[in-house]
Parts: sequence; structure tokens; C-alpha cells
Amino acid sequence: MLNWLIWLIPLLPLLGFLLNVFVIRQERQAGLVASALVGGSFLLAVVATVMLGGMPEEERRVQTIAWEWIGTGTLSIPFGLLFDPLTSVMVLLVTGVGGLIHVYSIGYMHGDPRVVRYFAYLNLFVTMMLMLVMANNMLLLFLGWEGVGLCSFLLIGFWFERKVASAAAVKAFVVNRIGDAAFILAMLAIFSHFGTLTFYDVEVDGQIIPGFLAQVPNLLGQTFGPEWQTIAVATGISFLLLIGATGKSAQFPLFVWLPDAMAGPTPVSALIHAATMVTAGVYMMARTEPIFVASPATQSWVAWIGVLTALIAGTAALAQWDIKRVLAYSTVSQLGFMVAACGMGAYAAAIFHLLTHGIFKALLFLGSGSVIHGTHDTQDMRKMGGLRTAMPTTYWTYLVGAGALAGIVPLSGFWSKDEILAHAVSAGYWPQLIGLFIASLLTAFYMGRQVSLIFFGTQRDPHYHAHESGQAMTVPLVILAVGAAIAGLMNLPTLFSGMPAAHLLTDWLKPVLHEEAGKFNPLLALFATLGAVGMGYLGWSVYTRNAAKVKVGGQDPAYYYTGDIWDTLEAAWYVDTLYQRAVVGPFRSIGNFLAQVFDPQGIDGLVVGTGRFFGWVATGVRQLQSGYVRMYALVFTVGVVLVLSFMLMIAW
Amino acid sequence: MVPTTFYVLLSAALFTIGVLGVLIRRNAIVVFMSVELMLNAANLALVAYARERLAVDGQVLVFFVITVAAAEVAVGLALLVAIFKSKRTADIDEVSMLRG
Amino acid sequence: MDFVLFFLTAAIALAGAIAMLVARNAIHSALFLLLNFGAIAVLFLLLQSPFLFTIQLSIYAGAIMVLFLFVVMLLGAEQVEAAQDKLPWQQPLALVMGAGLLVIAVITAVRGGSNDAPPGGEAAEAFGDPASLGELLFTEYLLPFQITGIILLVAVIGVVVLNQQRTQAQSEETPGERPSSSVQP
Amino acid sequence: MQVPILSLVLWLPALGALLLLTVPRRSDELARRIALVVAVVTFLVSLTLPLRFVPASALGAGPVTMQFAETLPWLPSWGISYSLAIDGISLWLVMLTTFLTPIVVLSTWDSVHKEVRNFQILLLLLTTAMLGVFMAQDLLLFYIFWEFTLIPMTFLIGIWGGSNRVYAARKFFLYTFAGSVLMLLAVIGLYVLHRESIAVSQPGYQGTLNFGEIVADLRSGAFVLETATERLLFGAFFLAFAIKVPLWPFHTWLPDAHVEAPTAGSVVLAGVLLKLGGYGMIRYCLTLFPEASRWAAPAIGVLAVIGIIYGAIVAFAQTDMKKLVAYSSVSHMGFIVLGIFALNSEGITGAIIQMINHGLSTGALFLIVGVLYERRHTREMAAYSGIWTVMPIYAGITLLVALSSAGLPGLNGFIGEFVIMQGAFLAPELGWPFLAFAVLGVVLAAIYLLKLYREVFMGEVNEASAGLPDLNQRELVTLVALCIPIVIIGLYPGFLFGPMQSSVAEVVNGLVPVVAGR
Repeated sequence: MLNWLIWLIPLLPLLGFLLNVFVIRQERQAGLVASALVGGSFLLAVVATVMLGGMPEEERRVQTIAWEWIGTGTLSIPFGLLFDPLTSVMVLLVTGVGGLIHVYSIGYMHGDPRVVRYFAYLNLFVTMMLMLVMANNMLLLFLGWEGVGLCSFLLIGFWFERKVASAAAVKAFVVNRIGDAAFILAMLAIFSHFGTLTFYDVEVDGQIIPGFLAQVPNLLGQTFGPEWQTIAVATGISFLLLIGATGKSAQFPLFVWLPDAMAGPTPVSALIHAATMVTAGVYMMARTEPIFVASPATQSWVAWIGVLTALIAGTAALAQWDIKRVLAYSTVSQLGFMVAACGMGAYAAAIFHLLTHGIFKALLFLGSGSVIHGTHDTQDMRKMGGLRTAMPTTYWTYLVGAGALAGIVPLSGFWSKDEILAHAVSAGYWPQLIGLFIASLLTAFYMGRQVSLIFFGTQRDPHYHAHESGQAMTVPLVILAVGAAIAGLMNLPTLFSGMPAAHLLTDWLKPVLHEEAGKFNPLLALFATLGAVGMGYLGWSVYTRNAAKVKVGGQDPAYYYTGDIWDTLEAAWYVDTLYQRAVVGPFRSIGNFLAQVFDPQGIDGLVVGTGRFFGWVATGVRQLQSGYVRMYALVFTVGVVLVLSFMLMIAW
Repeated sequence: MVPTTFYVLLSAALFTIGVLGVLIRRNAIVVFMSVELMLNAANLALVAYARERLAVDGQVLVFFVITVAAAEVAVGLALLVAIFKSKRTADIDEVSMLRG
Repeated sequence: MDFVLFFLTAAIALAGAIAMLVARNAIHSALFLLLNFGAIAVLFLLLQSPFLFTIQLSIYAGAIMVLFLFVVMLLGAEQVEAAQDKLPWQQPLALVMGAGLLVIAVITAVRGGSNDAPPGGEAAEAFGDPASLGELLFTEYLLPFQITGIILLVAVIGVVVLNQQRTQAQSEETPGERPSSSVQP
Repeated sequence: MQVPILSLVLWLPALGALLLLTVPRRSDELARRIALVVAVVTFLVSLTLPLRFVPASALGAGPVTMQFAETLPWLPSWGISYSLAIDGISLWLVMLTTFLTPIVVLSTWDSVHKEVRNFQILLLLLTTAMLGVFMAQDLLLFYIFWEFTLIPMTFLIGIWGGSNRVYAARKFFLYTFAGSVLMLLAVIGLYVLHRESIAVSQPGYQGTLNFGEIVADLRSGAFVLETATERLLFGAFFLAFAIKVPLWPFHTWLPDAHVEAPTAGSVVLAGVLLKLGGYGMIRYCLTLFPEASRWAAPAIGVLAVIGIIYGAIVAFAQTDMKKLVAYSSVSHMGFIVLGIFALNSEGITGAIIQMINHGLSTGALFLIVGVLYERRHTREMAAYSGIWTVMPIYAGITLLVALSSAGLPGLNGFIGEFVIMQGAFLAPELGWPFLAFAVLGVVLAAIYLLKLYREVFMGEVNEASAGLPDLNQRELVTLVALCIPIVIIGLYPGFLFGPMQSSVAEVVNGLVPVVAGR
């Protein structure tokens, strides 16, 4: 029964996409149909998860193959879905948060001329994300992987009249594509070494299609590359997968596209750039965990990239004025936490943080959306201030979200972040621990700053009259706020012996990730809470005390202390400008050189040149017919002499 | 009895002088004369070998050569006169209208 | 005795040829060529071909050279060499080629010739006389004989046509004025 | 013998062209209708080919015989026969040609206005020539059709082309002709060598140009080529095909030909003519000269990879839309050559399917550029902006086609590219270093196609392109007809891969034992 049920989960949003593209023209219907279908697939997901739960622990994996997607030579890749605990958790997140965001969009996007197309794209996105999460082989995962990349291109560039939006859309797609190139290379290597791309063995009408995850151990000895520098195959594959993940989950080298992606509508940022798409990289790493575990070299790379990203993004978020860019950098930073957790082997903690982050970050984005909506599309925090009286529900839900993100005790953020830090302590990753701890302090500070800038002090820009958003927007906010508060219960560490519902998620994921729950570290928890509350209060107080200093379009009060460093932070350590100057500029000039000079003159010159050469030789020969009879006689005689001497030579 | 080789050597010498005459001299008439000389050289060699082989065929050949030479001189000189009428000169280099 | 006669006539022949080549005036070169033809006729005699001796003297020396002299007189045999030679590298290259030709001819002559004494000593007395020549001419070489006849006929017609063309052109071009030909020194 | 399907499909367009001769010169509409009817009928008749094609599995073990074979003695004294046949490799290329022709004829409705009758005649003759190349089993017949494709195409570019058409037409003709003259030499050489080596055992053997027999003799060892001559012959064949494909250093005729060619000409040129080179490489270079193919594979792989990256970078730097698409097909054909010279069944089947995909998506891209050209008569990207708001349906279809060309999974481009890359990765001659660069092609493809999309379709609507009408009925039909297979092949390529397996396996195991044998 579960076999055909899981097919319905991605098909419903696909149906929504097709309806919106070909059938529905009217805005009202589009919104309702889209949200209803995603809601429907959420219910199906819940039912499927319950049924999965019912099955005994060790065979909690359902795989169905629809048809053979690519079948040529030794290459045989099925088009099939997989449903196991890890997938179920992700599907619940995607469809749950996605559904709420669809409802929220009905309110937010009301009155936009192309809203029907918007919902079509959103549904297509959910379908692709579900395909990504439920694929039973790497290639189908890659189909979802690039599909979500395409949808983020369409949705970021939704208001394509704006130059900024279209540029950001192209940038997002291209940077993702760089990661995807590495992903393709990894897939090629996996297939050449294992002969299959499916994750686990699947039995199809009689014969078994082998899965490659189980065969990873026999990969250990093999190496490739030139003699002088042989690289272990496992390290090579996992490193390529890491590059792919950094591209999609906006990690250190390739995170430049995420802040620019804020040019898209806010619900898009919430769904794609906070909850679902960016987590695809972490999910992929969790799914292909055996390969990463098989090469410790890559694991340390993963951990350090995570920590580095967390620090860079954390510091960058301090110095942003755009409300959404703060959240964007904070997402990058939190993703850094998850990647670092994967690097340290705490995959369950990474998934736990992924889920809680998905909820409270979506809440924060939707909150910021309601703020933007309420203040007639102003995104600059310097123009806001004192909105807590005008928008109470948004204020309170935003506060809950901010608290969860900062890691204040009862809220979900604390539990998931603490789990990661606890694992760092118990596994002895001291340098990474320090980096992550500083990052969590930064998180608390900039959330405090943001809350005080938006909701406290007085309204700095008189041009708008702030008003609370409508029902369609506030209801999802409240639901998410509740979710953010209680999400921590999913994976409470064993606070006291014999605690009933301790680390539910870790046990749920055991058939996939085979991890035991780490024990609770009270000292660390104390330090973390103190840091979070302290820095949060500090951030809040700095910006409420000298709220007067903050002028519309003016400098940040902290500029007095930091000076130019503030600009560096705002530009995220100039990584983007580095790429602009070091990569895009030379690429354009090489392109122009090849197109204007090398091709038309170089290669074409050779071709046309040979033509002209024969012309030149012809004119040379024409000179010989000079009209002088004596010259002809001479040539004649020369001919005779040559022939006779040649014959003489032969006779000799 | 003078060995045939001497005659052939003489004929070679005469022939070469004839060729030089054709190549070097620019007066059309002298060129014609040089051609005649070359023909004679050939005749000489023919007769020499005819005697050596005791075959009269060689001499018949010379006979034909002479008749052809006569025809050739007639036509050549007629041409020369025609050209002289229009170009007022007998220098071959002036006559170079047919150029590539 | 034959040797002396041979070398004498050979020397005369060579001298005539070279003088013909070098002479400035066309008439002188014509006369030297006449001398050369005489010497060759004598050589024919030495080679036991009296018929050719007479043919050479009467036709070649007599008819053809006379025609040459006539044409030279008609055209005035002016000094053509005076003008600057248009093909400067013609002369040296011609000499080289001439030398090359000579060397090849000599080598083939020396290596080719059987060099042995003519078989059967002085051969039959009637070797070169017109009877045996005529008998051969009208049996084996009858076809070539006819063809040479035709060639001579064509040559004559050609000459007539060329001349006729000339009078026509002359009537258009310069009616009445006789082609003047000035003899330069 | 049952109905000679192949001859029917082959000569139907030519008969149509003859029929068109009877149409008076001035009546354009009638000429177009007749041409369309002929093209559609040819397509319908050719549909019976895949339906009655017997996939290898049904054939049982036995050597793979060519299907629908027909032979007529032509010049018996030299063993030359008019023989046609198709197998898994050429089946789908024939179908691509017959499928594209009606679409191309339909697209000439309002893009060609002068001498319409002659245009249609040339188009139909070109179709016959192309079909001939794919079907010919006799080397001489193949060569004749190969040369015959040049003539109509040169006139199409030369007469109906753009401003600099004569230069482009002349360059196209001479460049390709120079290559194929070398091939003629190789054909003759092969014939002579074959006749000599067989005449040793069977005196009085007149030699043959029948492809099947020569291959049989090669495989059976009766006809042995030493390495030096084999490489020479391989070089001659390969050069002719490399110019046609076009492989990297020989590609400079393509942008000129495309920019000057009329829309319909461009679609046929990109859609099918480029595939002749690829098909030739598989059918002639790999099957006849396995040893030389192995020897040359790495070098050609390097050229192919350079072609992929070079074509993409230069495409990015173009301002003229047609030139951009022309260079993009240089890049895509680089992938195809890389696939072919992976010398394993994945690489070759990937190359074949990528040829069909490239035919569909680049053909569609040229139609799309044609649509804009007919409206504004300029191909400069800078002249357009914000077409998405003005022509939404058109923008949607362009996005789908551009993504399929960029190789988005789920659409046809990706299937071909992935299988080729997998084949090249597994090939002993090529390996992961080639792929490290080839995969850049995938990234660069996205860059230049999105650059085209962003400059033309996104951004503010400029006043010049404000009032542009969206796609009319005819344009919609042509583009949708191309989009359907693009999506279908993307999701279910099985029906294409099926028939290919046995024929490609035949080529591949032709390559393997030779190493052992010699």
C-alpha cells in the first residue's frame, strides 16, 4: 500500500503546477488549488510516516521503481522513489512548512499581475524538492537538485523587470551550476567504481539492483590520480560531493548567491532560501554518509568549511541594513553549523538542527515579510522602528523566532544547537567548538540588534502608516511560532536518567544513520544559555539606547568603534567583489578576445589564408608567360637538358 | 677510315652552336639560320651512322629533313616579312604581344 | 689522308658556324653559314654519300641560303643588337645550357658509339649512289615521300596567303607608299 | 521482397521536388502547400520504420543484420551496388530528418518570400540527400549523397541568405568539399587494398564497395590493413567528418554559414547536416579502422574538450543571437565527438541520442531566433529587452528549449550529456582528466544561455519591442511540435536506447578483439 502512496506525494504538487500553467487563470483559484494540493501531500506524508513507523525497525525502507529511466550498455538507472525515516522527516518539513508558506503567499502576493505563474513555480518547486528528497538514486536526486535550482532562478527572477532581480536569478543558477558540475563528476566516479547509482539494494521483479552505499568499504584501498600524488578514491568522491553541497547549501566558497537571492518575493526566500532548498546539501551529505565517513580527510574539510562559513556569515549579518539580508546571512551561518555537525560525524544533530532551523527561520522570514507588507515595501531597517505597537502579532511571533535562533533555553534553537556543541565537546573537536560558540554569540547579538531596530524606538520614516497584516499572513505566523517553541521536544537529550521521550529523532533515524544519542552536557548548556541571553540583551540595549543616532540612510552607531571594518563586514569580507574581479572580469575579457580576435583572425585567418596563398602562387606562375620568345626557348632548352641528364643518370 | 665518333662529336658541336644562336641572337633571321645549322648537324650525324651501319635509310632520312627544312624556311621567312611590315623591326623581343 | 681532309673540313665547318653566330651584320652571318654548308657537303662526300653531297650543295646552300640572302636584303638586316637587352640574365643562362647540352652530347657520343671499324671494310662501291637511294625511297619510304610533297605544297600556299594578307593590309594601311627600308651602317 | 520502404522514404521528397517543378514560378502558396504535404507524407511513411524495426533481443544471438536491406546491382564490374539499409544507429537519425522536414517547411511560410517554389525544391532535394547518407550501405553511394547534400545547402545560403551570403556559401562549400575530397581518396584506397588482399585468395576477384562485405572481411581477417595505412585512411575519413561535425579547429565556417543562412536553412543545417559528420564517424571511422580509432582517441578527445570549452566561451562573448547559437552547437558537437571516441557502448549510444537531442533543441533555438528576426529584422541581443512581458508564451517555450540545450535534468539534453560523460569516464583512453574539463562545458552552457535569456527576455520592456505580437498559430505549432519530444525523451529515453543496443554492441565488440587479434 505504501508503494503507490509515496508516488502521490510528489504527484500532487506536480498536478498543481500543470493546472496553474495550463488551466487556471484566476488568482483566487490559483492560490487555493496550490495550497490545497501541498496540504494534501503533507497529509499523505503524515500517513506514510505513521505507516513507516508501524513497520519493524530494520526494514523501514520502501522502494518502488516506476520504469528504467536510462538503460544503455552497462548503465542502468531506474526512475524510482525511496521512503525511509530520513526521507519522511524531510518530506514532512518540506510539505508542512511549504503548505504554510503557500497559505501565507495568498495574502502576501495578493494583487500581483502574474500571481498565477507564481503559484505554478512554487508548486513546481515543491515537486522538485520532494523528488530530490525521495529519489532512490543519485541521478534522480540530481534531477530534483537542478530542478530546485531552476525554480529558485524562476522565483528569484519573478519580478524580472527589476535589473537586480534578474541579475540575482542568473547568479544563483550559475553558482549552483558550478556546484552541480562537481556533483556530476562525483556521480561519474561513483558509477565507474560501483557500477550503480542507486543508494540501497532494491529488488525489481526478480533480480536485485545493487546499491552502492553498502559497497563503500571495499573502496578504501583504491587510489587514483598521478603517481606523485595519489588521492584515495573515497576522498576524491566525497570532496566532489562536498563542493556540490557548498554550491547548493551556500557554504563558504559558493555562498555569494544567497544574499543576492533576497531580491525575490519574501515567501520565496522563506521557503527556498531558508527552509528547504538550501538544506538539500546537508540532506545529501546525510544520505551519502558512508562515503564521507570513509575518508577522514574530507570530513575535516567539511567541518572546517562549516565553521568558517558560520563565522564569516555571522560577522556579515552584524552589519546589514536590509531586513532580509540579515536573515540571509544568518541562514548561511546556521547552515555552517549543520555542515560542521556533519563534518564532526553528528549527522543526527545536523538533521535535528536542519528541522528546527527550517521552522524558526521560515517564521523569521515570514515575519519580516509581514513587516515589509505592513510598511509598504520598505526593507531598510533604518526607516523602521517602534513597530511593536502597530503590529503586535508579528512582533510576538518574531520575538519567539529570534529567541529560537539565538538559542534561548526553552525554544527549539537551543536544543538543536546545543546538541551540535555537545557532540563537539564529547568528540574532542575543540577548535571547531570555539568557532561555533563564537558564531552562536554573534547570532544572538545580531538578532537582538534586528529586533530593537525594527520593533523598538520610534518610527524613523514618516512616509508610511504601519498596519498589521491580514489573517492569511498572521495565522501561519502563529502556527510556526508554536512550532518553533515546541520543536525542541523532537530530540531532547536525556536530562535525567529514565527520561521517557529522550532523543526521539536520533532513534527514529537510527536505521539510516546508525547513531547513538550523545549524553547531555549541563556545563556547556549553562554557558550557551548565558552567552545567548547576554549577547542578545547587549545587541538589543546598544541599539535601543542610541536609537536617536540611527538616521534614515545614516551610519551604524557601531561604526564609531569599528570604523572601516564595518564596511568589510557589510560586504561579507569582499568575497563577492573578489569573484567579480578575479573570475567574472577575466572570463569576459577572455571571451571577447577569443570572439573578436582569435576566432575571426586566428583560425579563420588560417582558412581564408590558405585560399589567398593559392591566389598568390597563381599570380607568381603567371609572370612566366612573359611573351618573349627567347625566354620560351630558354625554358625549353632547360627542360631538354634536365630530361637528357636524368636519362643519362638512369643509364649510367 | 675516320671513326664515326669524330663525326658525331662534330655534329654535337655544331648543334650546340646552333642552340646558342637561337638563344642569344635577337635578330630573327639569325635565329632562323641557327635553326638551319642545328638541322644540318643532325643530318651529319645521320649520315655518319648510315655509313657505319651500312644502311642507306639514314641518307633517305636526311633527304626528308632537307625537304622539310626548305618548307619551314619558306613559311618562317614569310612570317618574318609580315611581322616586319607591321612592326618595322626584326627583333624578336619587340614581338611580345601574346603575353600571359 | 682521310684524317687530314676530315680535320680540315671540320675546322672550316666549326669556324663558319661560330662566325655566323658572332657576326654583327646579318649578311656576313649568312655568308659564313654558306661556307659551313659547303664544308658539311664535303663531309657527306667523305661519308660516301655523293647524292646527298649534290643535294646539300644545290638545295640547301643554293636555294635556301639564297632565299635568306634575298630576305636579308629586303629587310635591310639592320643592327638589332643596339637596343638594351630586355632579358639581362638570358645570355649567361643560355651559355650554361649550351655547355650542358654539349657535355651530354659528347658523353652520349663517346659511350654510345660502337667505335669499331665499319663492318665489311669499304663496303660495296655502290653504297651511297642515287640508284640505291632512289630504289629505297620509292619502295620502303613511299608514304613519307608523298607526305613531304604535301608539306611543300602547304608551305607554298601558306606563303602565298601570308603575302596576300599583307597586300590587303597594306592597301588599307598605307595606300601607295612602298615599305621603306633604310639600311643602317 | 516486400515493399522497398527505404527507397520509398528516400525518393519521396525528390519526387515531390519534381512535382514542384510543374508548379508555375509565381504561385508561392501552392508551392508551400505541396511541399508541406510531401514532407508530412514522407514522415508518415517513415513512421513505419521504427514500428517494424526488430530490436536485437527478438533477433536472438546471431550477428546483427541490417534491417530493411535493399540492393540493386549498379556497376557490377567494380562490385558497386545501390544498397540501402538501416540499423539502430541510423534509424533515429532518419526519423529526425523526416520529423524536422515538415517543421522546416512550415517555418518558411512567412520567412521566405522570394522564389518560394525553388526554395521548397532545394529543401526537398536536401532531405533526400540527407536520408541517402544515413541509408547508404555502399561507400560510393554514401559519398555521392554526401557531396549532394552540399549543393542545395550552398544555394539555400547563397540565394536566400543575409548580406554577406555569397562569401558564407562559398566558404561553406569549399571547406566541406576539401574535406570530403580526401574521403574520396580514402574510399578508392580502401577499394584497391581490399581487392588486392582478397584477390590473393580468390583470383579474379573484382573487389567491392559494399560496406557490409568489407567489414565482414575485416572481421574475418581475410582483409588486413597494416597500422600505417589504416591510420592514413582513418585520418582522411576523420578529417572529412571533423569538418562537417564541426570539431574545434575546423569550425570557422559554421558561424558564417548560420548567420547568413535563412531561418529554415539554419534549422536544417544545425538539425541534421551536422549529424552527418557524427554518424559518419561511428559508421565509418570506428567500424572500418578500429585500431586507428583506439590510437587516435585521446588526441581527438582533447580536441573535443577544447571544442566544448572554446565554443561555450566564444558563444558567451557574442552579441548576435544566431552566432551565439551557432557557437553553442560547436560546444554541443564537441560533447558528441567526445562520446563517440569513448569507444564504449555508453559513449556511442550517448552520442547518438545527443545528436537527436541537439537536432531538436538547436533546431528549436534557430526557429525561436527566426521568430524574433521576422518581427524586428535584427538579431542583435541589445535591440531587445523585456520580451517576457510582451510575449509570455514565446518566452515560456524559449525557456524550456534553452534549458534543454543547457542540459537540465528531466529534459533531453541532460540524458545525452550524462551518458556521454559516463561513457568517457569509463573509457580507458579517456578518463577523469578529460571529464574535469568537459564538465565545465555544462556550467558554461548555462552561463551563455541564461545570458541570452536575461538580455532578451528579462528587464524593462524597451519601446521598440513594446507592441510585438505573440506567437501566431503556425509558429506555435512548429515550436510545440519540437517541445513535445524534448520533454518525452527527457523522461523516457528507453524507446530511443532500445534499438541502438545491438548495433552499437556490434561496433564496440569490433573494437575489442582487434587488440587481441593483431
